[in-house]
Amino acid sequence: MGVRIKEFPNVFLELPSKGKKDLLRTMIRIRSFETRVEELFLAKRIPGFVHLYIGEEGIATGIMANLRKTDWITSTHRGHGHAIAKGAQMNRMMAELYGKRSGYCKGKGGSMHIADFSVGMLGANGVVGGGFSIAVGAGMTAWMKKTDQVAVCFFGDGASNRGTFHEALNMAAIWKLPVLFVNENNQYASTTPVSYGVSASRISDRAVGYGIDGYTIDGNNVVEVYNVAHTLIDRLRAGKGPILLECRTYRVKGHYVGDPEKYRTKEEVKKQIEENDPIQRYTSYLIEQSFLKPEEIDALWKEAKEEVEAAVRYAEEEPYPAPEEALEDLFGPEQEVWV
Amino acid sequence: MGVRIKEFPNVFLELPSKGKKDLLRTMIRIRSFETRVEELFLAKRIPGFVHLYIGEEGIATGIMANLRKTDWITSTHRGHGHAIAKGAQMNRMMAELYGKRSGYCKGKGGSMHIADFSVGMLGANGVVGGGFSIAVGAGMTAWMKKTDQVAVCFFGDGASNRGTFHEALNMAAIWKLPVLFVNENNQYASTTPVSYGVSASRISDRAVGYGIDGYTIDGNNVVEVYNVAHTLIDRLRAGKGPILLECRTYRVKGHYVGDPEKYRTKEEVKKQIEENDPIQRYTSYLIEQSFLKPEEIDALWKEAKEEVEAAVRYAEEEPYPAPEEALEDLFGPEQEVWV
Amino acid sequence: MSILSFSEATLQAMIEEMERDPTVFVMGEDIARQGGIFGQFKGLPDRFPGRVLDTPISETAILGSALGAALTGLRPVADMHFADFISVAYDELVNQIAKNRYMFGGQANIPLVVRAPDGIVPGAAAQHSQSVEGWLMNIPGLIMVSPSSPATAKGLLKSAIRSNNPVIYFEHKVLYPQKGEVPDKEFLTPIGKAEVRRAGKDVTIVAYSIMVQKALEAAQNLSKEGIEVEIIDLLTIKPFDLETIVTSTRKTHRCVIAHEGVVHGGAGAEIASQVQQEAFYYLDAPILRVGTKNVPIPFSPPLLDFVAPKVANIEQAVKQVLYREGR
Amino acid sequence: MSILSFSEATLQAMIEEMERDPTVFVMGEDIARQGGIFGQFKGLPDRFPGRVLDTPISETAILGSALGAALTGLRPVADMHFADFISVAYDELVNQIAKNRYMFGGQANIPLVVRAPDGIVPGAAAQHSQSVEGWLMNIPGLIMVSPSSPATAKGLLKSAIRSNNPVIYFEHKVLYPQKGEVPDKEFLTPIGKAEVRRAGKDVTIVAYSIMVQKALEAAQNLSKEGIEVEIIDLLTIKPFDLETIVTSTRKTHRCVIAHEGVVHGGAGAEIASQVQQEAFYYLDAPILRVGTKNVPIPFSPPLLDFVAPKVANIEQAVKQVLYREGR
Ligand SMILES: Cc1ncc(C[n+]2csc(CCOP(=O)(O)OP(=O)(O)O)c2C)c(N)n1
Ligand SMILES: Cc1ncc(C[n+]2csc(CCOP(=O)(O)OP(=O)(O)O)c2C)c(N)n1
Ligand SMILES: [Mg+2]
Ligand SMILES: [Mg+2]
Repeated sequence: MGVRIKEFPNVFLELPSKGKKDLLRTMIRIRSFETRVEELFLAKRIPGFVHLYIGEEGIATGIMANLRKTDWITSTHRGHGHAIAKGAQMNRMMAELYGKRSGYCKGKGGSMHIADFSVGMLGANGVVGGGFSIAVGAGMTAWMKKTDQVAVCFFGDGASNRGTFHEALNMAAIWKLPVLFVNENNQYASTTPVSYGVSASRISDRAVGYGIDGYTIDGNNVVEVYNVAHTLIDRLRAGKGPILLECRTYRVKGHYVGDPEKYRTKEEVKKQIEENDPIQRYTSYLIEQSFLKPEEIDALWKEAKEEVEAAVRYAEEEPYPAPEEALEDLFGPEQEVWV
Repeated sequence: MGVRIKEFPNVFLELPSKGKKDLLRTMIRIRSFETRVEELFLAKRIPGFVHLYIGEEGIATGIMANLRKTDWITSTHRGHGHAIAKGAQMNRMMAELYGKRSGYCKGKGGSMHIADFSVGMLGANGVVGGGFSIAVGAGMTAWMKKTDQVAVCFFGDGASNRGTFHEALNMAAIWKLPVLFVNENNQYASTTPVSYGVSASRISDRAVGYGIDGYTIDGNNVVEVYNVAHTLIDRLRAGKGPILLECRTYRVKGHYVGDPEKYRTKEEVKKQIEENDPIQRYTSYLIEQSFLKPEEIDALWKEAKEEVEAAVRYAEEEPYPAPEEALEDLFGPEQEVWV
Repeated sequence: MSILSFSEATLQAMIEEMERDPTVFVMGEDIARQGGIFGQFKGLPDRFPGRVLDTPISETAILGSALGAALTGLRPVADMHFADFISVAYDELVNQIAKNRYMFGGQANIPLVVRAPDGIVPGAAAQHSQSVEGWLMNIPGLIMVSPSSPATAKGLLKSAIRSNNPVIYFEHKVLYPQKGEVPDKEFLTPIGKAEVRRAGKDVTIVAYSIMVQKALEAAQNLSKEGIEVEIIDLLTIKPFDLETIVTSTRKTHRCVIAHEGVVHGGAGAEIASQVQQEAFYYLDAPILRVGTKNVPIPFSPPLLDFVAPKVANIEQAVKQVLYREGR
Repeated sequence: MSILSFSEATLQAMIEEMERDPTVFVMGEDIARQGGIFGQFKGLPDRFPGRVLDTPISETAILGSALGAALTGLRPVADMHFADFISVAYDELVNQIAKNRYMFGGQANIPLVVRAPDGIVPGAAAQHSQSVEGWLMNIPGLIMVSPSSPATAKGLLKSAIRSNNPVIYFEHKVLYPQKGEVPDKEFLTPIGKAEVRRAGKDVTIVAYSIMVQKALEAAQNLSKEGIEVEIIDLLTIKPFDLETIVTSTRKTHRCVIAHEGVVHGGAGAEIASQVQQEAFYYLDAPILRVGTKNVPIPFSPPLLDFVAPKVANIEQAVKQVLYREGR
């Protein structure tokens, strides 16, 4: 899958083995969190809409391993994975999904608006393509304050057809802002295949229109994502301007939990699960290369499960906000300008 | 000027000499109309904002010579030239600029909203980039009704940064709609040079993002515009899908009549007027090639001047709409559905 | 009479109008391959090949091309997926579609329908729960309708499609599966005309969409306390049927307006303003409005419950204008 | 006191605030190279290199990036060129900027100003003449202000920039060259507070922006006929100062609301609705609204004159609520 770019040979950078393990840990934590969220949603413990990132964990994980806490990301409606990889805590995330007061958004946002500004996760967004220009704005802050922070904008294949994509990439390009636009091409925008909705043969081709570099890589190979992001983010920090990175992946779950999925065959999905799961692929790699032992990997799954269960307990036990709290948080505190 | 595309050698198609003369006539008519409009505006006979097309006539003329009355165009705030070339009458145009009842829009639109739907001129637009998707819709009509009509969307270099550009081109591309997107790259968007505002080195490069063909040509060479448009519009009628055509030109007048023009030097403008005027260039060519005699050319100018003066007289004499007519034309007639 | 859900009723309307007029077509996101997120387009693409179009996520192109198609001889129905996303193509709606006919002196008609699923769904939060007619009340050139029953859902959609002018058709997401009686014979529900859903002498309630149903529920409760409200189902939000409202209010001397959208700057503001003007001498109490409190829609159930307008809020407002209870 | 034009007053405000706080910057189309189409940014780029940014014609990116910048530590001022083009970035404004703080539970403040030149300029027609506060009255989370004098132009802009919340600053295009007194000492005009511009006992006129001036002119004419109006300059349109309006209306027993935007669904609708509620027992006549008639702004002078609100319309409305003349 994916078109290999020669510039990025598929070699693993010399991370200490802890780094290698961390990549796997993050993917497993995301998967464990979401698998549980799916169950909880079906059990009606979680209200609203839930969009799962299962099968796409390689992207958030590989990118975020190259970011600092002070860097920023903008996310999509499918934001759990981005939040976890950027450093958000599962318990406060789960509390938010439950609509509890101690959730990241005090229960006001839910799954579709998960956010943890304290780690630079500037929010999931219910408007497809709503995040492009927010990331550009974060890039402007780094630019104007002359820091080496970067902003990463995650977006779907469907989102690449929004006009906001165009305006944001052009603006980032003319000012050479440190923004990495990471396309998560999971082959579908809800029911619509990318081959139908996106006129370009590769979404990364759209980079040409902004005079910037565009790459297409295998988003389910976390090694490749990590390596490419490493190089690209270094370029961003050096002030070389924005980059468009298309990561090919596949949405193995429905668009949202409950999706009847009439737009594709079960076989198509099955094949992807069996052959292209980013966690399985990375696990095999680590074992083949003897980087990790099967017991170590089992331990990661166990750890993650415990973390998730603790988060569920936390979310279950925490109180709901009081009804009148619905009227809070609309405006920030003012000092001198309000009467 | 402009980057030549090999595919379009600069040979004049075998038009009968009337066709050659018609191209010149159209350019002269546009120029004469606008030169007079400028005077009238400065003399405060015409209210509102006026954006002149002077120096860019080669584009509308060369394109429209390949269109039929049943084809459609969408225009910009700079629409006089498009209207004349598409077949609108000067007197009703002038009446509109004066705000008279017999103007094309009954005085409701003025210069910025000049339109003549009866010849397929679907309107100038005060919103930059407002016309892209309207042209796509016209293309949809041809597509769904299976006619060989085409739609041409004129737009500026500045407009190519609107998100509407992106959404419209993608939509036209996925459905292979017969829409020619004609970029009039006149080097400036109001005060902003194209080199600053547009990240792509050529606007036609943006075609890559939609998997369609893009070309950059010399818009001030009406021969080139005519020839290229001839080929491309044939392709559209054959159902080959949309095309992006960048025509390089230069806005020799201010952005609007009254523009202080602090963003460029007088020399820059002077050089363009002297060396790159589309009418002068075509006139020289016709004379050099002995296609037309100087007297014939003089006659065209004279004819055009008379037509313009007649239009001015018409506009001066026609009545204003009655005040209460301001409440008309909001809704079209209804038959059965309204109480 | 048949018993149909709102989805089925709108589907019937689409089928009838698409059969009647070959220039009618529909486009929007995710409507063809899966029949619409609420099943409201189920089977339509097979029935009308090439006339039910899935679009990219490109709302400006959807509404803008609908305008272009309308100007050149088609009758487009554009689906907005969620009314909340009207925001994304707001320019196409307010500066292009609404102004085109006027600005160009009536050169073309614009037979165009925008279908906009709106309203609160529990847990859908701030960007998927809005009723947005308040965004559009200030725009001359737009017509807005919203049904309250499967029958009006069908009749209004048919009228909207036959109208020669741009009509926004707001359909409440929660109502799609709800069933009700729909006449078997063909019918249109006229645009611009309200219907009195319940006669009463004490208070006039003006409502539309789901709030008509909540008002009817409130009416039953109130009736037990001896209060008889008259319920006006607006059906057309813009231009609304002032005459019917004023006639009723002059009779009851009291008026409560209920809609699901945010109260501040909502459609109710314009209605209240006109009613106080036209029924001033008849009013025995201020006109009250019931709607969502002045915040975005929150996610958490208790918060949502607090801000969303409920049957009890209508009852309370009715009592308030009757001075039955303190504020 | 100095005599300054509106442009100069806003320029002073920008200079003072940009000097005071290095995180303040401004971006928009055609503001740097030529100092803004109304000269309102003249000289600013030289004074603050790198902090006055010309943008491409990309309104969604302008407002969206302003939000991103505000969330990450800057205080952006985004210029919309013409208020009419708020339409183009409406989603960024209503679904992102307005909802961000609430939806994310107050994680960040959003110190962001949108400057929006609005109002009728003769001949500018349907897409360059609008006053669009009516598009935004229904959006919780936005603040809207509009000055009526050079002094309030300066004071309100400074307050808007210092505010920790999104403020839309509407500045009337016709007023830019108009001059008036501005205090030399630094000052802020508080947000949320109206000012009584003229005391009077007979009728309360609520107005803002250019209509304050028209109301003052009407007041002079009316005074000759023995009618003394009280004029309230709203300054903040949302949230407006209900208390000041109600206090005055309870005194005069009559209220006329004047704004330049279209009457139907305009800001006046919300104001009238709240005033009739809070001053019901004191009102001796219905509340009337003066504004643009219910059509887009036409180009031709006699048509424009017919639809635009004029001094005479205010006078007429005042007389009407005083029952001095038939309708
Ligand atoms: C502006 C807008 N239009 C439509 C929608 C409805 N919608 C939600 S998700 C989605 C598909 C998004 O596809 P893609 O960008 O590929 O992301 P993915 O879901 O595949 O991760 C759509 C159409 C929306 N939320 N916002
Ligand atoms: C959406 C929008 N933004 C801004 C403007 C203000 N404006 C009018 S013309 C113009 C420049 C247009 O440049 P370009 O597209 O290159 O066309 P040109 O004027 O050069 O023909 C601008 C910024 C507008 N009318 N519409
Ligand atoms: Mg996708
Ligand atoms: Mg230009």
